[in-house]
Amino acid sequence: MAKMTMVQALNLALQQEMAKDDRVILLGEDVGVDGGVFRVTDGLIDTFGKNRVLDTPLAESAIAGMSIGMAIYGLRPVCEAQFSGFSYHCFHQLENHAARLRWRSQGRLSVPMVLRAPYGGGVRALEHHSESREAYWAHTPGLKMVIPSGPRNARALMVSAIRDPDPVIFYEAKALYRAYREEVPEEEETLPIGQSQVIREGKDLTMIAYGAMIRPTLEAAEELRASDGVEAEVIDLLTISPLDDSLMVQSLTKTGRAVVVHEAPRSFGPGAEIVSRLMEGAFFYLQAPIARVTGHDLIIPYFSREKWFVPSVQRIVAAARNTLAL
Amino acid sequence: MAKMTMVQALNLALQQEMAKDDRVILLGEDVGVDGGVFRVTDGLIDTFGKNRVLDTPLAESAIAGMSIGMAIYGLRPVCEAQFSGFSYHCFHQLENHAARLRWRSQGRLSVPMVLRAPYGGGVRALEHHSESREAYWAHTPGLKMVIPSGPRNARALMVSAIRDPDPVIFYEAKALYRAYREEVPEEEETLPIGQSQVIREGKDLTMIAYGAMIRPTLEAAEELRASDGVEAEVIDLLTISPLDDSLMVQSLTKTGRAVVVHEAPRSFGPGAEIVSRLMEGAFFYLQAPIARVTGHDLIIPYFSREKWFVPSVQRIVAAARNTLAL
Amino acid sequence: MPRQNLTVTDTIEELSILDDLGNLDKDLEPQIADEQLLKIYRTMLLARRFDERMLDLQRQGRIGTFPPIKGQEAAQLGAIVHLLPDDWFVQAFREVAAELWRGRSMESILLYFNGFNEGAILPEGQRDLPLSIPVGSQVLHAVGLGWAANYRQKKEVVMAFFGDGATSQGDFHEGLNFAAVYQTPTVFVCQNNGWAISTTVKQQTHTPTLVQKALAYGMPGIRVDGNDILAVYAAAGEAVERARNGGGPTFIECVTYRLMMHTTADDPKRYRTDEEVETWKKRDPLPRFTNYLLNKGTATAQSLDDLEAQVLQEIQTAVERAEAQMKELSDPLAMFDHLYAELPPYLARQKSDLAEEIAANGKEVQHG
Amino acid sequence: MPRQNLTVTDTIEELSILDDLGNLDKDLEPQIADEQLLKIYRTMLLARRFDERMLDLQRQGRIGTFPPIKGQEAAQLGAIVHLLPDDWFVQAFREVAAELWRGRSMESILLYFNGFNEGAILPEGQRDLPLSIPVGSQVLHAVGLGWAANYRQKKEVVMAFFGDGATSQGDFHEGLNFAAVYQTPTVFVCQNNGWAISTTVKQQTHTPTLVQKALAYGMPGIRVDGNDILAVYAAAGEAVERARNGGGPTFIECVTYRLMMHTTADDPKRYRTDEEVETWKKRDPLPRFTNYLLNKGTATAQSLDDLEAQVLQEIQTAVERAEAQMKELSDPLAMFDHLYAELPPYLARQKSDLAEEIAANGKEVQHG
Ligand SMILES: Cc1ncc(C[n+]2csc(CCOP(=O)(O)OP(=O)(O)O)c2C)c(N)n1
Ligand SMILES: Cc1ncc(C[n+]2csc(CCOP(=O)(O)OP(=O)(O)O)c2C)c(N)n1
Ligand SMILES: [Mg+2]
Ligand SMILES: [Mg+2]
Repeated sequence: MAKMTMVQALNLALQQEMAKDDRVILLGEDVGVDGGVFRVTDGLIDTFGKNRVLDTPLAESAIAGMSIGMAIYGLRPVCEAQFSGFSYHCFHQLENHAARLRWRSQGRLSVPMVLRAPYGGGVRALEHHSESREAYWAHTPGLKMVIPSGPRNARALMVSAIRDPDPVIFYEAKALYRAYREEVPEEEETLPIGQSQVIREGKDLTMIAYGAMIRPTLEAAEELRASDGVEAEVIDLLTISPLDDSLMVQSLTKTGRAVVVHEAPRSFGPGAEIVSRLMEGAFFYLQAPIARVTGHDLIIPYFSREKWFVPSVQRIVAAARNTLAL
Repeated sequence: MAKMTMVQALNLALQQEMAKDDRVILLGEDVGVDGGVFRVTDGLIDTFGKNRVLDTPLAESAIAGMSIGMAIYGLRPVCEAQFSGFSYHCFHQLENHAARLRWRSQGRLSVPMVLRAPYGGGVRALEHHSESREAYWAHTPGLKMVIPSGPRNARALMVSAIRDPDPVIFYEAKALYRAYREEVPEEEETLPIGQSQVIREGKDLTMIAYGAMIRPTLEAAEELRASDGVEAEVIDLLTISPLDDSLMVQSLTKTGRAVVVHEAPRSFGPGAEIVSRLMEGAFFYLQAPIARVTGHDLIIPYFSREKWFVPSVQRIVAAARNTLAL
Repeated sequence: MPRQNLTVTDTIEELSILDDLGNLDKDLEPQIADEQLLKIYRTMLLARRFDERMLDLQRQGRIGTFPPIKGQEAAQLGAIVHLLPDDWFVQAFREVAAELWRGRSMESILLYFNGFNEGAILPEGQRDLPLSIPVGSQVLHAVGLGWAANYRQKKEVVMAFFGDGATSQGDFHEGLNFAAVYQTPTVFVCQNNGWAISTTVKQQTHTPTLVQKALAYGMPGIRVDGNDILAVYAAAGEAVERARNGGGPTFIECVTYRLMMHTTADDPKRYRTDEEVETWKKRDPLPRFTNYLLNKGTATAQSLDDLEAQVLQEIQTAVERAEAQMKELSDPLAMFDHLYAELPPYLARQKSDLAEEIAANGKEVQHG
Repeated sequence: MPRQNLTVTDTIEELSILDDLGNLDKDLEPQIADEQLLKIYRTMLLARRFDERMLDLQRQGRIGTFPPIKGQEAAQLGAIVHLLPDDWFVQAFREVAAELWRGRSMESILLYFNGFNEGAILPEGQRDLPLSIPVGSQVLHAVGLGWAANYRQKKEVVMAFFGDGATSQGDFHEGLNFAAVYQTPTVFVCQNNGWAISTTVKQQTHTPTLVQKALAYGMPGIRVDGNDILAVYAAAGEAVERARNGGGPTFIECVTYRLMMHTTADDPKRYRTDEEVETWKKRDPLPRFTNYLLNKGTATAQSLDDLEAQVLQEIQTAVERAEAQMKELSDPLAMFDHLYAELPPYLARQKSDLAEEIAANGKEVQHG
């Protein structure tokens, strides 16, 4: 197994799926010759040619809308919004069409496409380049919303997303692109979309996070063990929608206390749904209010202040202690 | 006081504000000569002329983007998306610009615009004409999201929205447009944006709803009194964002039980945020899990099946009894 | 340079063959076999009568809102008849004549407009997309389909329909630009029917024609009398051939007119005069086509009467079948089918909750 | 009709006055007062040196990512200098030369690109919009501003800048269409710098020019050598006059070149050759302008040396001031200011939570 960054792991997934399946087509702004502004598609145009990797004109609605047409035809387009902050330009194409066509045609037609987009803070980027608004997609019936948390699951989930029969919005945390390397097997690996994972076992507290928030959450869990002797169970959602609430509810029946962590603004954010599912699934086990550790209900500030917007290890630990009445 | 439908009440609000303030400009598809497809702007082009009421070309992004420019200049544009299902075409203009400009310019510039859109089911409409996706806007910091529940508060909130210094998304329930008439005073009336109202007092159960869901919720409350002797308190949100959680939390500390009702799909919907605020604000008073009575996590079906998607009095009563362990 | 006018290389054209006074330009007359002519005529007549019948049904509350096509039959049929079974038909929402030609059943159309999702089901393998109500949005799907056909090296053509109003949408611009950049085999058929609900074309754009917008994409364009079945046929035939032979996309502006309301929920008296409608009635494509066939000897008064009777009978049968079907289609739980290939657990829970609700309340629920 | 070519009424032109070999077309030379010429030149030089300095600062990690403008100064200044204080300047994100002309301070530019919201604050009452990073989106704001100016019967002009890539966006299309329909006093300045990050103009559109897109809107268009300050000046002058006198919008395509990387995060070697860059360096607008002034006798080698020294000193002072300011601007709570005119209760709670967090952790927090 080779040690890879998330960028390399995603590149591997794309490269292998393209080699295996000539229905897989990449398209987007600068995904070809430039290899994508983060190099996720690096080298793929050399391997597969201009007919498999399209450097499109600058128009997100067309990129998504054209992908819908390709998918209807029977191809497997993987298109890119250069940053999630520019994916709203094609929101109507996804909501009005991609999310609905299977249902509208009662199964005759389908839209097996993937929309990739880098999201979140942590790379000192310009405005509109650091948002985390996965809830927009998660609240849209007919779409699937996936966010990996590291190189290995990013690779496996990307393969699954490409093979998924329905449209998948695939957010990639910029903060993780090159943050660390992880063993990624050369041989094929997939992960089921719609299933979360327990990535740390514990009996005292349930911590739920995803994407770039997994690392600070795990660090917070370590800190809680070290300084408070608390054993926190950590759940990585991996798929935001369809949301898998089974593991989190199970865990809560054991721990009675939970903290939900995300980078998105709090109000009407993903954490609210998680809180509601937990309350619906395990109300009588709850020993304390479920804490939401999130970005503020603000536009993410320019990068000099960003670290005070994105949840920090300290913010998570403080919320956990509060929940544990420590 | 004249008895008016919501359509007439909204028309009155627009007419009076336009007469009072020449900064108020209406624009949208068919809002002029046709008076809007629901007649909300009926007659205004005759009163105020083509220069105050613009029948625009068919392009929502331009309607919103042009409104942003007008608002920056110092006007008070009130633009329309003919149906909320087509407002996604301008989502990027609202999120990228309208929601941010005051903050970006640190108060130098602002975007006092209103985006009106009919939403929700109940009028046997075609596809894309019956959605209820207010959560998209409510999750967007910098925007305000308002949904009136009747002729009188629709009129008052529209006046407040037009005068509001920040961008307001104003959803109008098609199901209420002509559902009933209500006394609406000729003289000016406003309602503060960001404040909910207790519209029915009770000690046993807190019911939270807004827009078209207020009527079935009130009927359910009556039914609960009649058949179960339950006194339900009903809160009308009126503003979805910024969400006023004070009254609902207060009420819950009294009742210990709550039901949240909306037409939008459940997952990642407005109800999730309300549940979370209640749990954060009154956890130790909770005697039962908070129930969410909502649309299903589906695209709203074509109208022959619509009544089984939108929450009914029966669905609300059943959920309430469940919450009350009756 | 230093200062000179720029001349644009692409040319745009205008075409009319059979004018509203019945004058025929023999040199331009396309050669169409009698059989095909009659098949086209039959579909035009069927579409016309079906449209009229749907209006009655809607007024009687037997179906919901729908957009009448009366007056636009030639613009649709002159173009669609060039498609082969493996070609793709991408519609807006006012293409019933084209849909009937492609073989969509009147039953399914009635189901659709009476609020049954089953009405959107297409025959297996049929290369048509369902209605696209969001104006202009379908243009992009046609480009994607065309790109895919090229990628598969199939000689398939994609025909996309949209209205004059759609040309103002960003998706129209992005779509035509992509089509030209990728030289997709896409024929863009704009039904310029004079109105976008209450909005005139003059309010829609500052240009005297819509076809000249093709110049912004380096795409050939042609503007035809959309009520002249022969002109539409000739222009669309060329465009389809060009597309099929690797010549890329074409923009066709069909100048026609919506003789009825925008939809049955609309009242045109609010925004246009009867005079305008009357003048356009004189340009009605159906009698024009009728006279052409009679003059040509392809049809006789008698044969047309028989045809009329057949068509009405067909419609009557379809209405009866559709109304019978609707009675069978009441199961609300069907709304949970086909959102995803597989039903996720939380949706399965919602489905069983609804099943309980139905069991508890039967067919009766109130919404206040 | 019956079949004929359609001729489009609007004309589009090409213009060049001072070519890259220094040849001047005397007949077309705009008459610009020496004082104004020197002011323009000074701004061009300042913009050039400031751009170079920002690149150093970025490489030293003293500011964040920014988009260099080198090579595009003439395209910006030739146009912007026609605006009066009450006119509106609507920028994209690569218009530092135009911004400096409008009086934005280098300090605020440095603050902005080093991640301080304070860097987006404009002088009170200044009729400029801040950067607009979402490509093409600002075009619509310029139309709304122009409409409002007409509504108020002010003779104000709005100038909107955008790039070649922006012409593919739906917002560009919708914006130019609305501008033409409402005849807004908007001048659309397209800086065609040959590239949209790694994408060429050929990949962006199938048309040989961008200016011909004006024909889709019934708008006059002119294509100028964007590295020729005199040509841009002349074309923009006419457009601004037309707009100011009720003549409506104009589309100007300035053919220029981005000599540096797209942003400091970009590596142009991945997608373009040094040869291409070298040929364009020969067309650099700055030396062209310099020689013009020297030939004209408006400047001397000596006066230009003095100017160079002044400009460098100004930049040095600005950098020092900005870096001092940044030290003062550390308060994270400022992020809660100005989201709404009033801070809603739940945001006030979040603000005090953050205040506690800061108190508890000082400047140190980890993000794993
Ligand atoms: C994106 C979008 N905006 C608004 C509407 C509402 N609407 C339905 S049809 C229509 C007018 C369409 O005009 P045109 O494109 O000329 O087609 P026609 O109705 O004349 O066939 C409008 C505004 C819509 N369906 N989609
Ligand atoms: C809507 C949107 N999509 C993508 C991007 C990412 N992006 C920033 S600049 C750029 C290229 C812009 O090219 P052009 O319009 O020619 O302007 P230039 O950079 O050449 O000045 C892209 C794709 C963006 N900022 N906005
Ligand atoms: Mg039309
Ligand atoms: Mg460029």
